[in-house]
Amino acid sequence: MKHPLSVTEAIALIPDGSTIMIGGFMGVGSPLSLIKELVRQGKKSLCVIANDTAQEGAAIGLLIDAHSVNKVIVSHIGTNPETQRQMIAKELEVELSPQGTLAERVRAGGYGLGGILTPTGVNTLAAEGTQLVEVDGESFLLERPLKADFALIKAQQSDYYGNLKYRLTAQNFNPLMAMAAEHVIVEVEEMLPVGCIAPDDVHTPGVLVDMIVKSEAKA
Amino acid sequence: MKHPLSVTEAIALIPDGSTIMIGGFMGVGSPLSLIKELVRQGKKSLCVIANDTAQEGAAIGLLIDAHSVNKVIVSHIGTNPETQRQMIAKELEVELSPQGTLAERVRAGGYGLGGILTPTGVNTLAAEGTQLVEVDGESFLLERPLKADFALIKAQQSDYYGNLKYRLTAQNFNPLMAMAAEHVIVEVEEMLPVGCIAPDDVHTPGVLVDMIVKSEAKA
Amino acid sequence: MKDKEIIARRIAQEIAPGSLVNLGIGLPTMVAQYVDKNDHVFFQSENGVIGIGGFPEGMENPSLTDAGGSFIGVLPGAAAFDSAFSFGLIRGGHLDMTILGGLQVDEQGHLANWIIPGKMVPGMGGAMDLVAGAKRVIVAMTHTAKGNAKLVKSLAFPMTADRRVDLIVTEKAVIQPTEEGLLLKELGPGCTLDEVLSLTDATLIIPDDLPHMDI
Amino acid sequence: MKDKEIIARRIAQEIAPGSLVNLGIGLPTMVAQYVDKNDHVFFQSENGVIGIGGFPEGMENPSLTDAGGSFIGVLPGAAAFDSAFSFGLIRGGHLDMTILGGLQVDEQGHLANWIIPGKMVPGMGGAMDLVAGAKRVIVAMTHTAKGNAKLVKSLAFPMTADRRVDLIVTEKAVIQPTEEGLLLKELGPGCTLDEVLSLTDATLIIPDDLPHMDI
Repeated sequence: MKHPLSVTEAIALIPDGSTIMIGGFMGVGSPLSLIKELVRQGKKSLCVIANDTAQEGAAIGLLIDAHSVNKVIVSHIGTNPETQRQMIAKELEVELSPQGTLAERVRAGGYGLGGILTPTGVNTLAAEGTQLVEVDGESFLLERPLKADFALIKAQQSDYYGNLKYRLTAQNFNPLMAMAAEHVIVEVEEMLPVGCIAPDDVHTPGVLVDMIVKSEAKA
Repeated sequence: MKHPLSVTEAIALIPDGSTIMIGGFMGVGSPLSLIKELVRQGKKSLCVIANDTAQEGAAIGLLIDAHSVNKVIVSHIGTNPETQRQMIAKELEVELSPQGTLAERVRAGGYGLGGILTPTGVNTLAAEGTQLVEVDGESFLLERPLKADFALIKAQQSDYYGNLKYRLTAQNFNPLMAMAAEHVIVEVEEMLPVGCIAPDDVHTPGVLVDMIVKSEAKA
Repeated sequence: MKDKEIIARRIAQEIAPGSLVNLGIGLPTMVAQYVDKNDHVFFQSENGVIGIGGFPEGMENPSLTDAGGSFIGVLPGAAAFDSAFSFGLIRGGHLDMTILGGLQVDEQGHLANWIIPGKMVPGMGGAMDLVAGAKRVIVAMTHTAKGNAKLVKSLAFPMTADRRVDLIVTEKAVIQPTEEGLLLKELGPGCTLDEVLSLTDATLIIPDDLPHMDI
Repeated sequence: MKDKEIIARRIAQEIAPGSLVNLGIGLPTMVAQYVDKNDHVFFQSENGVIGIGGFPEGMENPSLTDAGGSFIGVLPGAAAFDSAFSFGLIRGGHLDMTILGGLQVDEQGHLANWIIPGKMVPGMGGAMDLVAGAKRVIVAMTHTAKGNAKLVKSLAFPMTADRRVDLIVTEKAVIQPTEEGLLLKELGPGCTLDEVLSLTDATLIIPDDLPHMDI
């Protein structure tokens, strides 16, 4: 059985310099309580893998504002001028990956694949640093898996085994990241007794989840 | 709106010589009515992609018994002596793929990937005909995507858009195959009005489904 | 009619009933307003939903937004999924059409819409996958930006994909990139050929028959 | 005690509380019977479920079986999923242990269990992924087959994976493959060292301390 930890306890386990995957898409489906606690505990030198950096003052944007992050691997930063400012000032390294490629790279990390071949980005700037592979006369980029020390994800419901159910577009990268990190910390809206989520409704089996915290944030 | 066709109408659209993916695992989650109709209509020279060939007289085994199949791409045939007999007699070509690799190959076909790198099968007979790729000093097999002309799948419920919900271990390869074929024919137990399957419960969106038939078989 | 409305109305005519369509953030999002509800068009948002259905007016939920982060509603028969599945639909060729904004399109039909080096680096988001994977790519953009032509001989900015887009719709023109170059198909409402040519840097192929948009 | 019961009971002792374990078809399936229910062990079946919980006795459902096609029940907190996810768990290193049958294991600790060329071609099913991906691989097999040793100097049949298995449990012995070779760890109930050696073709490393299984 996994009983919820306090947000403080869970985040205290994360060392400075960790590589962290954070779920969410423009803040939707991001673990807001966990993010705020990362800032409160003054974490430094994090590498964050996420779809985006949301906006200034919001979700992952809070980590950027607090200069907690050395590097981000994301698909876009267009909604966060502070991320762009830090990138241009060379305070922050930004690695951009096409969104579908980013999703597959995280999945590959969690699924034990050595990489995937995608047509996306061939002959563009996204091809820099990747290997071009020809298969049957078609060109693909060999994109490498991503893994992390910690995944900080958000779910709507969890039971006390850690079986998770996500909600609508708050799902996004969360189930993929739950597979791809050494330690998985989930922030949930609601805890249910074991057996209350039907097997077909479980999006992420509890065996993948290490720690559960209850959300303290207004979503 | 997609109103159910008769099993006869749906199967009549499949030419001899087609490559067909068929869902199911040892017959569980296989579209039994569609399989029986393939046999009844005397289809020939099919290439079947599936997890296995079930048993003699059962599910995909019926197609083997009827000599409807020239080639199978499967992960095992151990439960069907007739498949082994036809293979040894050179009446049937059998391509074996490790089960996890087979699942990823079908997924890659449907997801537009040019292939995936897997550690499974390195230095075994499964490596024959595949390319060995080194990434960061680790060895992987480059496994190629699979696609089909038709996918014959089984779901528990469909609405009239073709949104599908599978049941328990009858899910297996079905949602993967729904992405990987030119034409997708689903056999369902129950039809529901549009709107009766909640968005989070849809396993396969209806946009992927071309034809629906109601199951005539006892599962 | 405002420029953006012209563009959105004209593009709506390209959408076949029952098709699966992804709308980019901004101008492309407007297209949905001009599609006939009875056509049962399925709008995908790449953050993980098919079946977007307008604004939820008083029913906003923080777990249901479009790719721009705006609250949305869904129509009956909607489906939600994760990001890998969403881009499986896109990359795997299951998406009938994507409608995207553009910074520039060149004579080869290549689109640039994700970066102005040294100045603006929004990132490609889902754009590269969408252009590479959708069956049909339509660019929705104003004909010029701050007086500068956006239809250019060759791109000043890095391209989004090496795939030729299928159609470009501005308030002044409908243009179809072909193997031979950019084919002018229609003129905008009240627009003349000379006006279009004067606002376009790229060479255009001019057909004998050049109607105005019927919107 | 029957041979298979000895093997199943001994392997059950290897399973840590709360771990995720995949059981192969046949003999390995018996292991579940000897695991303490209070240990909350999660049994996965590769056809798409975690949380197998015995036989459903009168509640059989055609949509819920194990990888051998037998009807199963599930415990509270079970989860169902598709084949790609199931093997993501396996290949991705999320599976704590797999227990598989074997035809042969050689002195390098390599397992053969999926084909006897020219004679029996069952196919590898999930075995190659399981051996390549599980954190711990335990082989459950009788010590001999029709009088022939199954622990051999080198494999007569094609190997399942080039990864060394972690433990072999027969009714006669517990053996741990190591870098130096096959280390004999325990003897079966009532079994002597001479008996094990006479039924084994592979060279075994014999430790000073050689207890009998405590089952």
